[in-house]
Amino acid sequence: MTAILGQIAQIFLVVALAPLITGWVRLVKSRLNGRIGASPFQPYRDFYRLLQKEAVVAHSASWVFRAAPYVTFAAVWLAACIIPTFTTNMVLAPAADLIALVALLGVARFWTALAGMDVGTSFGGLGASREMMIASLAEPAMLMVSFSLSLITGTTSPAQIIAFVLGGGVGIEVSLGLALAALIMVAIAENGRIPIDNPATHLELTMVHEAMVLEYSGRHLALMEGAGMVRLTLFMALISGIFAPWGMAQPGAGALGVALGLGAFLAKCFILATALGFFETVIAKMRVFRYADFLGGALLLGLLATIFIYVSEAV
Amino acid sequence: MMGHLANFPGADNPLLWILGVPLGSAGFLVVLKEWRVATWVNVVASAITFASSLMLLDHRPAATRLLFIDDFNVYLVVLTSFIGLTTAVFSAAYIARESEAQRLSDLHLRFYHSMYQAFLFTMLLALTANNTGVMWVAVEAATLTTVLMVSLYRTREAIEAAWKYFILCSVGIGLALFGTTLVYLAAQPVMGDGADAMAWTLMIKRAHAFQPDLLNLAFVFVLVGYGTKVGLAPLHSWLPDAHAEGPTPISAVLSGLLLNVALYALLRFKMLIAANGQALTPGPLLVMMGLSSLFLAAFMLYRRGDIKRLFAYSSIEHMGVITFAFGMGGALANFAGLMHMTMHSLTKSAIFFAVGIISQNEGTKRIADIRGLTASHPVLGWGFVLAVLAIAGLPPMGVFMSEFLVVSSTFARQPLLAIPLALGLLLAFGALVSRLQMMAFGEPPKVVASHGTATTFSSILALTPLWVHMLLVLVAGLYLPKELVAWFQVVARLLG
Amino acid sequence: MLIASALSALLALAVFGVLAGGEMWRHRVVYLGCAIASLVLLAGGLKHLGQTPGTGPAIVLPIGLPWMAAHFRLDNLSALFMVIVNLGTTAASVFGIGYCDHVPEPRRVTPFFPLFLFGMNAVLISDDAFMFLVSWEFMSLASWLLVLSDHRNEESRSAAFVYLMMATFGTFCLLTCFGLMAGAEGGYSFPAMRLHGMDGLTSFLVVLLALLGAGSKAGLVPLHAWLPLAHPAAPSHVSALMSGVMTKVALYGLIRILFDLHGHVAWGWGAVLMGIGGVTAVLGVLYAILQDDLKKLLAYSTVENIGVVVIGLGLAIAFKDSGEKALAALALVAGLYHIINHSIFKTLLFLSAGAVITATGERSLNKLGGLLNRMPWTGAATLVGALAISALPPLNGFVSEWLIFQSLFKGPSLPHWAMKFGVPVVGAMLALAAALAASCFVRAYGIAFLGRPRSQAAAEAHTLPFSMRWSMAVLAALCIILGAVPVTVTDAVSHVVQPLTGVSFAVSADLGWPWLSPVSSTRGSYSGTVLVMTGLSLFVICIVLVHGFGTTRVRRADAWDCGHRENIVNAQYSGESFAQPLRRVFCSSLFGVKETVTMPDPGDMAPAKLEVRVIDRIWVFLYLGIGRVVGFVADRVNRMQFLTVRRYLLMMFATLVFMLLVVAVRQQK
Amino acid sequence: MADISQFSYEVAHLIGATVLMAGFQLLYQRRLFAVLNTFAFQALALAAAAAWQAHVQHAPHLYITAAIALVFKAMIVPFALHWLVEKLGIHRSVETAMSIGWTMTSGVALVALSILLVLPVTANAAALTRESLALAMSVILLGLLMMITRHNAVTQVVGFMALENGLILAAVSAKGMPLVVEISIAFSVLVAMTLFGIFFFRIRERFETLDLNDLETYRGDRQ
Repeated sequence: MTAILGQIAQIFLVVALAPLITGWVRLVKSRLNGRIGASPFQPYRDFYRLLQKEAVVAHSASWVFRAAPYVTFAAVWLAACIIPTFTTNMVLAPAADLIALVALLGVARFWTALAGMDVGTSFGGLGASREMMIASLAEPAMLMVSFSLSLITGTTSPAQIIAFVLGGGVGIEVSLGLALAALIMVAIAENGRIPIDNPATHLELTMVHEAMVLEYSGRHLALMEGAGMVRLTLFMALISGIFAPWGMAQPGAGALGVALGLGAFLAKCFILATALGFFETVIAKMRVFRYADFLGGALLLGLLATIFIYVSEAV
Repeated sequence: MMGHLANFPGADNPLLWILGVPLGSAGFLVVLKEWRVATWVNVVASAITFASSLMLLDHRPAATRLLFIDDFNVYLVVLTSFIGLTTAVFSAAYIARESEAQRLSDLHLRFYHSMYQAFLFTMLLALTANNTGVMWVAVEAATLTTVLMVSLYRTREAIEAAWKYFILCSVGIGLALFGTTLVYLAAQPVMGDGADAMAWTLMIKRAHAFQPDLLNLAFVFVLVGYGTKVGLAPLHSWLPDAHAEGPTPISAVLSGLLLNVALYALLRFKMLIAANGQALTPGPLLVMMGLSSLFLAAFMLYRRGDIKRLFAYSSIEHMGVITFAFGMGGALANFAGLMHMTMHSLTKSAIFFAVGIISQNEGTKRIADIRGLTASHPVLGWGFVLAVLAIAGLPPMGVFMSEFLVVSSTFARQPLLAIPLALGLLLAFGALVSRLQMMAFGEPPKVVASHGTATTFSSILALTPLWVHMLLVLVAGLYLPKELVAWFQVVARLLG
Repeated sequence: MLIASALSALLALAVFGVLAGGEMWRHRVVYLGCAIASLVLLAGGLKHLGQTPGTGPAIVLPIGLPWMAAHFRLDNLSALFMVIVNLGTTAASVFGIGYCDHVPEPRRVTPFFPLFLFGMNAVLISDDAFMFLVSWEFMSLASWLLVLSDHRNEESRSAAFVYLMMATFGTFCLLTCFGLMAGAEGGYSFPAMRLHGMDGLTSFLVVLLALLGAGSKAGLVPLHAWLPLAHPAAPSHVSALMSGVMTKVALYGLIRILFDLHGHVAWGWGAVLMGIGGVTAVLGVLYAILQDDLKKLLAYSTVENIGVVVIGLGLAIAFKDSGEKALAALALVAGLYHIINHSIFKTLLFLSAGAVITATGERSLNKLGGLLNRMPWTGAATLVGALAISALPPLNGFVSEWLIFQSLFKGPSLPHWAMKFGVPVVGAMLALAAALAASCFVRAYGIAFLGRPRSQAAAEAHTLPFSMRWSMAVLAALCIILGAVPVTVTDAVSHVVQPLTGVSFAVSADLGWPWLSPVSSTRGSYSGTVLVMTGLSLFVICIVLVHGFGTTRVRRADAWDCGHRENIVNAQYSGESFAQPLRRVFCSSLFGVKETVTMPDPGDMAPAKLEVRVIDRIWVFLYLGIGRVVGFVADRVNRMQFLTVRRYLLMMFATLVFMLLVVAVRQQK
Repeated sequence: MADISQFSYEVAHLIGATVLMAGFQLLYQRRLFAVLNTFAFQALALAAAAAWQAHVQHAPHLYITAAIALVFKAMIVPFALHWLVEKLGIHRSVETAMSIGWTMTSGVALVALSILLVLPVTANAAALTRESLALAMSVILLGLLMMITRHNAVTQVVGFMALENGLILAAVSAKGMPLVVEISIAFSVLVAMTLFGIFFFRIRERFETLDLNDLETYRGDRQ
């Protein structure tokens, strides 16, 4: 019963929290750039505004274009449901593991890319093409991270991994560090952050994700942007959950434990979002064809992480 | 000497009919002037011969010093007379169209029909002879009759081919005679003087006492001698040209019958060696020649521009495979060899039937000029496709079964020999299929050479033997009669 | 027996197909008959699958090798493949009812189609080596003729030639492989082979030859070259079968030999198989990304998927040899599941390619576009297929990839260091292939079905007969069902796996229906069923929330396109431009990709041209290389045709003297 | 075999050796007519060998063989070839493909090979047979050698006939070999001759020359 409640709370928590995190990142960046910046709650207002506007759809667009925002958002949301944020006691936790998580994000990307191509403009195709190229390296890197985590913890389920780490099963290992590095690189690519992509750009040379959603407006745009925000939250939950699971409520924890978990999660998100804002300010965006080096590096780090396990084991 | 006459079969003996009818009709056809009648006399005589050969299946006459029937030659006699019959039918259609095209004079045709029957006679005599000498005479006579038929068209190419054929085969047959003499010399101390020492049935029983060294020597000469006739590389040179330049029915019987008969002679000698037990095993020599034939033919196939030479080389290839199989020996490989002999005869003659019609229809033997047969002549074209696929060794046709047995049994025993075998087969397969695709598929030429005067009757007549053969090959690939299998197995044991 | 009568019906249909002549309705009847026969066979397979594991009834027919007759038997493995095969054939036959008058020469297709079905089914039920090979080659033969149906096209002919050569090469390999297992005495029946012991070298050769033989048919790199040539050349419903089904029959042969007849394959071969599988998967999908021809793209994607399956099989071998029976079973279940899935979505995609070709007459991606608006049925079904083949949840493709990943993740528990280090590498390759597959199908679907039409033909695409649409719809539904309720399938497959790995294993053992929980519940689990239900609810919630809080108004307008507002259709991304980043990243050295840009002179109004040339190095070096060697030798040998009689006599003389010398030498011993 | 004396062996060997010597001489000749004459001489020696065997073995049918050899091979064939050469105006010197010296050396090697092969194998066969066999095989191989070292068609035919002489020598030496063989040999030689005649006739008709190099310009299947 608590598992069901926990799950429902989780489902709505991620959606509710996501705009705030994005707003906070923006605020941090503005401040670091010397601007005052908008309130961290500005994204909520934007959503409301977008929802009120009519959606403009190109003549040449098919139903895929109109369905894509909903599918994308639902897929990211579903993925977010299975990453423990404040408790590992969730009814849906066994329904999907890290591999499925990667694939669910893949679903979102697939639809977004299709939507980008649907209108038949050159920008849409450009975005889709680049996005798929990035994904074709980021996904394997992510899977290699899952591989090394599964080797260390004996499971691919995020809830179980966290439980394992909390149980003190892991010390500080080289491969864990490598996996963390790879995961962060993947997270940057998946969320379209600098240096891979700039969420604020509309310059054709540099656009990736934005190019795909260029034609969207109104509620469609809201959903697409919302999906991006949820995805960011998801990755923060994942990184913090696996590598810093402290405070997370375990099955059997009382109301206090849950409250503690919630607080810990908010704190971790706050720290990560601040770090992200800082990081994005000090770094420059890459050229498109350097992505391969960056993500190939992530893939190799993931691979190294798996292999380093034997080193640790053998000694 | 005169005593041999007592060995001649009586009227109730099918052998009398089998040998007498072709011989008699050969004589009769020489004097028969009207070629249209002659074609039918030819068919009828062949039919009678075939019918009498079927009687052999029912009961076999006792062996005499001169003639005999056993498990080995019984099926070959039936096969020979059967292909003799189908080829005669095909020849009736073929000749009708040839003489419409005025390529042969009446005199030539008289000669042709007579020689056809004479050739059948020599083939059947060589198969049924219980005397190494008689067999040799028969094979030599077969050479002579076919030389005449190869040169029938009197073209420059035909005469050159016949000349080559004659010279090479005469030398070969001479060497075979020497081998025969050596075998007699080996047998004579054991069997005593005279015909006993040349009779297969008697020799095989006491072969273990023969001089092994002499048998070794004899086998080399027999192998080179009869091997020339079989067309084993590098003794094969006469074969492609002789096949290519003669009338197509003759190509069919050359490939379908003559090669078999020469191989039969070779195998009889191998049986003696196997029965002797102390002689050097001829296996390695046979395997070597088999492989060389296979590879030579396989590569040659890639550069052939003439459709009849193409299939002549394919005959060399298959003779190579068969020789290889017998060289490997053992129950499976020998069985496969015998099976392959049969299937190759039926299929290759069918192919030549098709080739004959094709070259008459298109007015050319050049592969490059033949296109889209399945589109322009569906019945002929698909028959041709089927036949070539069968000879290339695709199931469910019979050749596949024998290739399956040869390759798989060889691989289990001598992997190093099976690899070249499989490679050679694959090479040859590639060449045949690429040519087949060229000829049978694609856009047919717009203007088909005008042979449109041929009646529907004669075209049906020409196609029937092709399809009958293919039907047999198809059935045999899946089902062999028990008797045939039993014979094959007995012979396979004897071959060692 | 139902199965036997269905098979004979297929043969009869072939005869009827020959006699069909020019009347289209007769052709349709043949296809209808094929569909019914396939359904019967499908039912037969399913019925047997439902039974407990064990050997099915044997049938002996007095044909084939005379002294041992032909043995046929339906065991669990063949029943599973019979289901796989006949799912595809049923769909293709139904598709054929409507499609048969769109092929170039129906009379060259209809008679061979039932024969092809017959051949594939016969391979599955053969219980001796001879019948197996006869059926195997018969299947090749029938499909060769089908490839040749468009025989007036030079490309089809050369494709058919390469195909038949490769098929025969494979047959020879299998033939020698069976020969080794049968031994010199010729124990060609499968039960005899299972008992026949093998020494080390024989065992090595058997596996090698099986791999070459079945691998050449399945399309493992570097034996894949025929596949993208031949599959597209055939009429689409045949391509669907060749790609979706026939390659599975090849894998059946591989599984039959490696897991059943041989039975004790060393783990090293598992490693080799995994390596080949990984390379095949990555190369296959990279090739696919570079293709412009829709059917070629699909054919290369088949190569990729075969690679994925082979990774699973290799892993199963390694586990089995190391005594990890349950994990072997898991890997094998994963492989088999992927086989099932691929047969469904690849058939679907080829059928839809056929539909596109029928509707537009074009198969080049750059001539298509916007088809989803013109062909909503086909477009929707293809979308499902594309999602499934990209291994996206909750569709079936994901389930099998998930299972393969799960078993791969257990790979490092193998005791061999080669495997400990190799498995992660293979895992990376598999992951890469999966991700690239998604790119590949975004590209294919996006360009063909979305955007604006790139040619008149695409703009005027017409609708299709209902039989074609229905066959695609059913396959698409299967993709969804097999993804949503995977446990039902894995349980059935584990019956099949049990005799092969010697352990009774259910993937769902730990958590029960509908959870896939290999090994244990804490190992990581997946439930398509739960995921679908949750996903759907979230989708609905999403719609309700959005529409509840906001407006539902929609306005149609011109595309914004950053304000460019130009209406040039060709300014859309094309196949080449979409592939450009991937081409640059992955392919430039691997495939010798050459891009040449021709810029017009200043002032010249001519458009700039970009030419992309892709070289298949394997084709150039291996296949053309062999061709050149053969040609060279043939030229040399050919000189022997033009000698004088004297030289021929010399050859004879030399042979004689040589043999006499041999005898002389051997006598001295 | 008690009645076969040492003397009869020696005579048989002597005659056999003469046939072989003639075979060598054939290789040595440079002029066409000399070749024909030598061939006639070889046939004569063969006739003598056959007659001697008939006497020794008490096999009267061998006299027929001897007669055939004498009349047909030693007389008719050489004359006929003589006539042909004159009639057709064939170049009268022998064109060799291999120098005479090498040919002779190879010939000697072949004889050595024959002896090597035959002598051990017939150790317990009749001595008469044994040595004749070695001689016969040598003659056969020399005939073949001649065929492959000469360009001219006439010399090739002579080489072939020499080869047949060797065959007959072997056949007559085989004790008690039935008549069938002799008849067949005679028969085949006869037919061979007619065939050759026909060929010569046609070849003359079409190619104007008997040099085989000209004959084989076509050689089939040039592409």
